Amino acid sequence: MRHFTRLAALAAFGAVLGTGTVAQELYAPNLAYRTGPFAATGIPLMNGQRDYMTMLNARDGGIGGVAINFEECETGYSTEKGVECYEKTKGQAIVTQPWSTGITLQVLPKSNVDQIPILAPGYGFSPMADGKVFQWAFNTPASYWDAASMMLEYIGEENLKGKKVAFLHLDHPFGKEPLPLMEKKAADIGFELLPIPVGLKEMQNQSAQWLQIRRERPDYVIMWGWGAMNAGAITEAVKTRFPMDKMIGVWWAGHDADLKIVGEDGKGYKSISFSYPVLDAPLMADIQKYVVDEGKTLSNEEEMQGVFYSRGLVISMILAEGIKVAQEHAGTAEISPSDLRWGLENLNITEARLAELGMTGMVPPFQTTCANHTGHSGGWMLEWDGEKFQKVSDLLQAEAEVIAPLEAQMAAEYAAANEPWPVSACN
Amino acid sequence: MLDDTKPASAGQTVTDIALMELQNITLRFGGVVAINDISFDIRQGEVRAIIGPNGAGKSSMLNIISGFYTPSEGQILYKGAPRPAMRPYEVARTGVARTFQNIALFEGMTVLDNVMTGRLTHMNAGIFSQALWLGKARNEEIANREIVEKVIDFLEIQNIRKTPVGRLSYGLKKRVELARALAAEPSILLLDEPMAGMNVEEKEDMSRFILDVNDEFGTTIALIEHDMGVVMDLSDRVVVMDYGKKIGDGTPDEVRNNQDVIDAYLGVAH
Amino acid sequence: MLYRTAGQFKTSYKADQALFPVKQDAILLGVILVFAWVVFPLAASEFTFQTLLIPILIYALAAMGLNILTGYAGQLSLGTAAFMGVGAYACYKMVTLMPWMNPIVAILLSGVFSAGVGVAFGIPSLRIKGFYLAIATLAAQFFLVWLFEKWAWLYNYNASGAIQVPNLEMFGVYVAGPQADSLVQYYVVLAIVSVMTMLCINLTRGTLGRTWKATRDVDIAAELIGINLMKSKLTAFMVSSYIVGVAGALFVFMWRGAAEPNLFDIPLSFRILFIAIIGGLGSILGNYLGAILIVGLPVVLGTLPAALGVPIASSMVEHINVMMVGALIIFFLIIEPHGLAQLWRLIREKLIIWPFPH
Amino acid sequence: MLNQIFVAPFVDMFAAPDFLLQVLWEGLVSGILYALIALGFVLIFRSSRIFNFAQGIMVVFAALTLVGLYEMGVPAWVSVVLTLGVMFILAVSIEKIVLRPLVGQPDIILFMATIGITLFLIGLGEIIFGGENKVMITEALGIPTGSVVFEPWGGLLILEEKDITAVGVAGMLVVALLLFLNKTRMGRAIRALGDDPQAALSVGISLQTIWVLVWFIAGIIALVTGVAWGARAGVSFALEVIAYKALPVLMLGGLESITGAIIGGLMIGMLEKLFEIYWGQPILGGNTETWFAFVLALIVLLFRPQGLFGEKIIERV
Repeated sequence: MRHFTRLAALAAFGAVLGTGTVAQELYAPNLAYRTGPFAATGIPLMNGQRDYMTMLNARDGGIGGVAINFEECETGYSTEKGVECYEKTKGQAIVTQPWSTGITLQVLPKSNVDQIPILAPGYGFSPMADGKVFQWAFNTPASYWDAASMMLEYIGEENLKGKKVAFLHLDHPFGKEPLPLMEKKAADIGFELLPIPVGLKEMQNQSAQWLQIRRERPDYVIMWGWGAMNAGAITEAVKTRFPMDKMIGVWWAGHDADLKIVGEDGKGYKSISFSYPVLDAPLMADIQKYVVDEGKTLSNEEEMQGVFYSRGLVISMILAEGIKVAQEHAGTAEISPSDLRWGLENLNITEARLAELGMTGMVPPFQTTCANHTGHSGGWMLEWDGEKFQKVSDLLQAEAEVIAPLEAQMAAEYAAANEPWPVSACN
Repeated sequence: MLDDTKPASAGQTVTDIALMELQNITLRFGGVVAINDISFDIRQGEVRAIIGPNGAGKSSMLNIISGFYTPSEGQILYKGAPRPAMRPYEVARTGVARTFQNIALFEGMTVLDNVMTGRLTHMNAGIFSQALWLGKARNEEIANREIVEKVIDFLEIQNIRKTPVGRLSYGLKKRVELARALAAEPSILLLDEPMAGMNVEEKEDMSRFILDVNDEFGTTIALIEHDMGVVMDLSDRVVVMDYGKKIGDGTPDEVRNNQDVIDAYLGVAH
Repeated sequence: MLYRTAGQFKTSYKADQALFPVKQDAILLGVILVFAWVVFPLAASEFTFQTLLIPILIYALAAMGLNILTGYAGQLSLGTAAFMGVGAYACYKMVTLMPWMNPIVAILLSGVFSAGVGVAFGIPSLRIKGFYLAIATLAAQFFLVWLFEKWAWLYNYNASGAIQVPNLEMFGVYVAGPQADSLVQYYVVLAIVSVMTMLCINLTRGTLGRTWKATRDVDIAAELIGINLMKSKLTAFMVSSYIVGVAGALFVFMWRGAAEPNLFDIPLSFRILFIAIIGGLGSILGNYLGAILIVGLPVVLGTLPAALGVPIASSMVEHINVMMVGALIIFFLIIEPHGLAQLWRLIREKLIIWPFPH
Repeated sequence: MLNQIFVAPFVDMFAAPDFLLQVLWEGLVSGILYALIALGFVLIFRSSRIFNFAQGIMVVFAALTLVGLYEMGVPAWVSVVLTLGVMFILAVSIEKIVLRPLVGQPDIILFMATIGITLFLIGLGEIIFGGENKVMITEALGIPTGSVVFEPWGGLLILEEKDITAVGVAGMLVVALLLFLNKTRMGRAIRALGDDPQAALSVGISLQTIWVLVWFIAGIIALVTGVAWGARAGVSFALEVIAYKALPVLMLGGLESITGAIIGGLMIGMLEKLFEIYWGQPILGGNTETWFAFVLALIVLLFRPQGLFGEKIIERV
C-alpha cells in the first residue's frame, strides 16, 4: 500500500509539473465532455470552442502575442470528474469553464478562495449575474432566467393568460434552474405552470411524460432539455401529434442533430438562442483557412453549419475578448486570473466590435460590468424548417425589471447560506 | 462440564430419566407423510441411535428434534416440560447441538473460529463493547477461548487450529464439526451420520471420540448411522424406522432379534 | 527474513488475540500510519489531497461498510450509494437546522439515520436471498434517489435541488465548506476513517464477526447452532449502513462540497462494489487496496499522457480509462478472485518462509 | 387523499377509455422490450449461472454497430448481417477471455466480471463510434414510420407503426426462441443445463459451444432491442439504462423461468405505466417509473420468495 500511494503521489506530482505553463502561453483549460450521455450535445460545442482558439493561435499568434493553451479535461458531464479536472487545472489556469450546472455549483463556492474566474456562458446558476455577490463567476451573455423570460415574451402575454404551459425539464439542477422565474411569471401573468420532470434514466423513453402532456392538453410546451433528452422529447412530440409550433426549447435544446431525427415532422419547433450560425461571416472563412484546411479541426462540414458549433465559437470569443481587455488593462500579455476577472467584467461587445471580429449576427451585442456578470444580450427565436434552424424573430430582450430583483434576492440567500461570503460593493 | 465453574456431571452413566420424549410425531410435506406417528424417548446420559433404510425419515426426525422442522402433529417433552413452537436458533439455545450429514462448516473461517461459533449461544457482550474491544467483550472472548481450547485438545486438533477449514480433509472436517457442537456444551448432542464416508481408521477415531464425550462429559447423544457394526457397538438403545414408521425400539440386542426389523431393514438392506 | 515469525511465541490467549500477533505487521502498520499522518500531509499538493488522499480514504470507508454486509454477512447489496445519500442528506439537514452542532458530531450522527433506513430495507433479506436480494436492494437505490429529488424539504427547497455545504467551524477552524482547508479536511477524514477502521476490525474479529461469517457461509447451519439469523442480518445491515452513511456525509461535507441527487445513483454504488470486490470480500485491508486501485489509478493514469508529453485528446484518455478500469476488473478477478487482500496474504505467507522455501 | 388514491384514478380511467388504452399500449411496447432483455438474462443465467449485467451495453453496442456500418456505406441489410457477425465475435471473445478462466468462481465474481465487460465495451464503443446520439436507420431497414389511428368511443388511439413492428418482431423472436429451446437438440441442452448440467452434457454438446451460443442469442436479442428502442429516440449510450428494467422482471418471473420473463416483462411494462399516469403523476410528482417495478417486485417477493412462477422452495440440511 505504501509503495502504491507513493507511486501515485509521485505520478501526481509529475503531472502537476507537466501541465505547468511554458513561458509565453496562457493556460485556459476547458472542462469538456465528449463522452457520456450528454456527449451528443457536447461535442459540437467543444469543437467550436477549440477551433476558435486554434484559429487565433494560428492567425494572430494567440492573443496579444501570447499563445492560448486550450487544453481539454474530459468530465463526461460527471460532477466528480469535473471537480477532479478543476483541482488538476486550477494551479495554472486563468479560467475555469465547468460546462455543467452541476460542476458549476460545485466549484462556485470555491471561487472566492481559489480566485479563478468561472466562465459559464449561457448556463450555470442564473443569480451569478449579480457580480457583487458572485465576484468570480460569469454566465455571459445570457442566463437561464433570460431564456425563460424571452420565451414567454415571444409567446406573448395575451396568448398566455389563462392558458396552461407545460414545463418539460430534465430532473437535474440544470432543468430546475428556471423554475423560480417561471413560477413568478405564471403568477404575474396568470397562466397555469405544469412542471413535468424527466429523470436522467428516462431521457430516451419519455412516453409517460408525453402521455401526461396528452392528458393535460397544455397550450405550450417549454422544454429544458439536454443531451439525449432532446431527441427523446421531440420524437415523442411528433408521435403524440403535439403541434410543433407550440413547443419551445431552451438554447441547449436547439441542436440540429436532435431535430434531424424527425426531419420534416419537426417543422415549426422553436428554440431560443443567444447565437446564430452565419456561414458567410468573415470569421468562418478564417476558421476554414487556418483550421479546417490545415487539418486541425475535429469537426465536420455538417456539424460546422449547425447552431451548436457556432455557439462554441461565440463562447470562445467571449473568453478571448475577456483576455484581450484584461491584457490592455494590466499592461501585460501574461495576465493573472484576477486580471481576467477584470477583463470579463469590462466586456463591451458592440456591433462594431462584432464586425471587427467578423461575427456580425452571430451573437447580439452586450456589455458586462462589475455588478452585471451576465450582460443580458437578449436572443433570437430560431425555428426548425425541416432542415435547419432559421431566425424567426427580431432581437428579444429579457425583462430586466423582473429578473434583477430575483437575482439579487437569490444571490443574497446564497451568500447567507455560505457565510462567510465576501460581497463586493462594485464602486 | 467443560466450564470448570459449572457443576460437573462427568462420569454419569445411563439413567432412566427421559431427557426428551417425542410423542406421536407426524411430519407431512404437502401430501407426503415423512414421519408417521412416532414416539420414543431419549434418556439422560445415553447414546441413542436412530437407524433405518434410506428414506425412512431418520434425518427428518433429527431435524424435528433440532427444531429445523416443526412436526405437523405430536409434541416434544424436553427436560420434563412440553417444548413450545420455536425457531431453530431458540432450540439450540436450550442445549441442543448437532452435526450435519453433509458437513456444514463455515468454510470461510479457521478451525478455531468455527469451534468458537459453537460458543455463540453463551456469549452476549453488546455491540458497543465489541466494537471498542473493552471489558465484557474482551473477557468473554478470553473465557470462551479457554473452553474452546479444551475441546480442541480433547478432539486432538490443536495443530490445525489456525487452518482455514476449506483446506482440511473430510475426516478432519467431521471432527471439527463435532468440536463445534461440543463447544456449545449441549444437553443433547445430535449426530447425523458422523461416520459417513470415512475409512476404517477414521471411523475408529470417531467412535472413540463419541464414546469419550459420552463417558467423560456425560453428554446425551442421539445419532443416525448406517454402519450397523458401529451402531451396535456405540449405542445404549436403538430406534428403528422404516417408511416413516417406528418398527423397533430397544437395546442393540433386542433390535437385532426383532423380526420386523430383520424383515424390513436388515434383510432388505444387506 | 523480513517476515520471520519463528521465535515469536504466544504465551496467553490474550496475546494471541492481539491485533497483530506478528511483529512485522505492527511495524508495517506503524510505517503506513506515519506516512498517513505525517509524510503525506507535509508533502501532498492540493491536487493530491483533493483527487487522491481524501477520496481514497472516503471510498475505502464506504467500501468497508459494504464489505461488512456483503463480504462478512454475505448479503449482496447494490444500493450502497443511496445509503451514502441518506447519510449526506441527514447531515445536511442537521447542520442547517441546528447550525450550532459540532460538524463531526453531525457526521457521526448522520450514520444513525442511514442505519435506520438500512435496517428497513434489510428486512426483505430475511426472506430473499442471493441475486434476488441484490435486485431488491436496487429498489432502495432507485427509490431513495427519487426521494432525494422529490422531497424538497431534504434540500431546503433550493431552486437547484442540490445541496451545498455551508462553511462549518470547529474550535475556530473551518472544517467543511468552501473556506475549509484541504489539510484540515484530510485530517478530519483520516481521524474518522481510522477510528471506524479500528471499530470494524474489532467487530469482525469478535462474536458479531463470527455470527456474520457463519450466516454468510451456511445460513441454515448457522441458525441450527443458535444464531438468530434475523438479528445477524439486521445488525449487519445496521452496522454497514451506519458506516456507509458516515462515508456519505464525509463524501459530501469533507470532499465534494455540494451534491445533487443523481450523485448517489447506481454508478457510485457499483464503484464501491468494485472497490470491495477487487480489494477482497471479507477483508478490511482490501478496502484500502481496492480504493487505491479503483479511485487512485485512473487519476494517475489520466495525468500520465500530459506528464509524459504524449498528445492524446482528453476524451480519448477518458475512453481508455473506462476501458482500462473494465479490463482491470476482469484481470484482477481472473488472477485473484478473492481480491488484492488475498494477494497480499499470499505474498506475506511467501515472505514468512523466505528465503527458505521449505 | 383516499379519494385520490382509491377513487379518482379509476374515474379517470373510465372517463377516458381511449387514453387508458393508449397508456396500456405504451406499457405493452415497453413491456415486450423488457421481456426480451429479461429473456437474454434468463438464457445466460440458466446455462452458466451468470447474472449478465452486460446485456444493456450489448443493446447499445449492437445498435451502434448497425448504424455505424450503415453510415460507412454498407447497405442496411448487409449491415444487419455484419452486426450479427460482430455480436458473434463478441460472444466468442467473452467466452474465451472472460468466462473460461472464471469457471467455478462464486456467482458474485462472475457478476462483477460482466460489469467489467460493460465498462470495457462503453470505453471501446465510444472510441469506435463516438458519443453522439445517432439516428436509427429505421427507413433503410424498411420499418414503416407512419402511425395507425383509431377512434374508439370517439377518442383517439395512436399506434406508431414502428412500435407495432417492434411488438411484432419481438413477439416473433420470442416464439422463435421458444421453438428453438423446445424443439431442437441444442435448445433442449440449453434448457436442461439449468436443471442438471450433467444430463445436458451427456447430449454431447460441449459447455463452451452452449455458452457461445447463448451469448450469441443474447446478442441477437440485443440487436432487436436496440433497433426497436433506437427507432424511438435515437441510439446513444444512455440507452444502456433500460437493462435495469429487466431486473425486476427477473425478480418477478424468476431468474430461470422463460415464461416468467415474458409474462413478467409485459406485466411490469403495463403496470408501471398505469401507476405513473394515474397515481405517480397526480400524487407523487412523477418519475415513479424509476423505482415502481423494483418496489412491486420486492413486495411480491416478500410474500412469495420464489417469485410468481417459481416452485415453492423446500429447504434441506
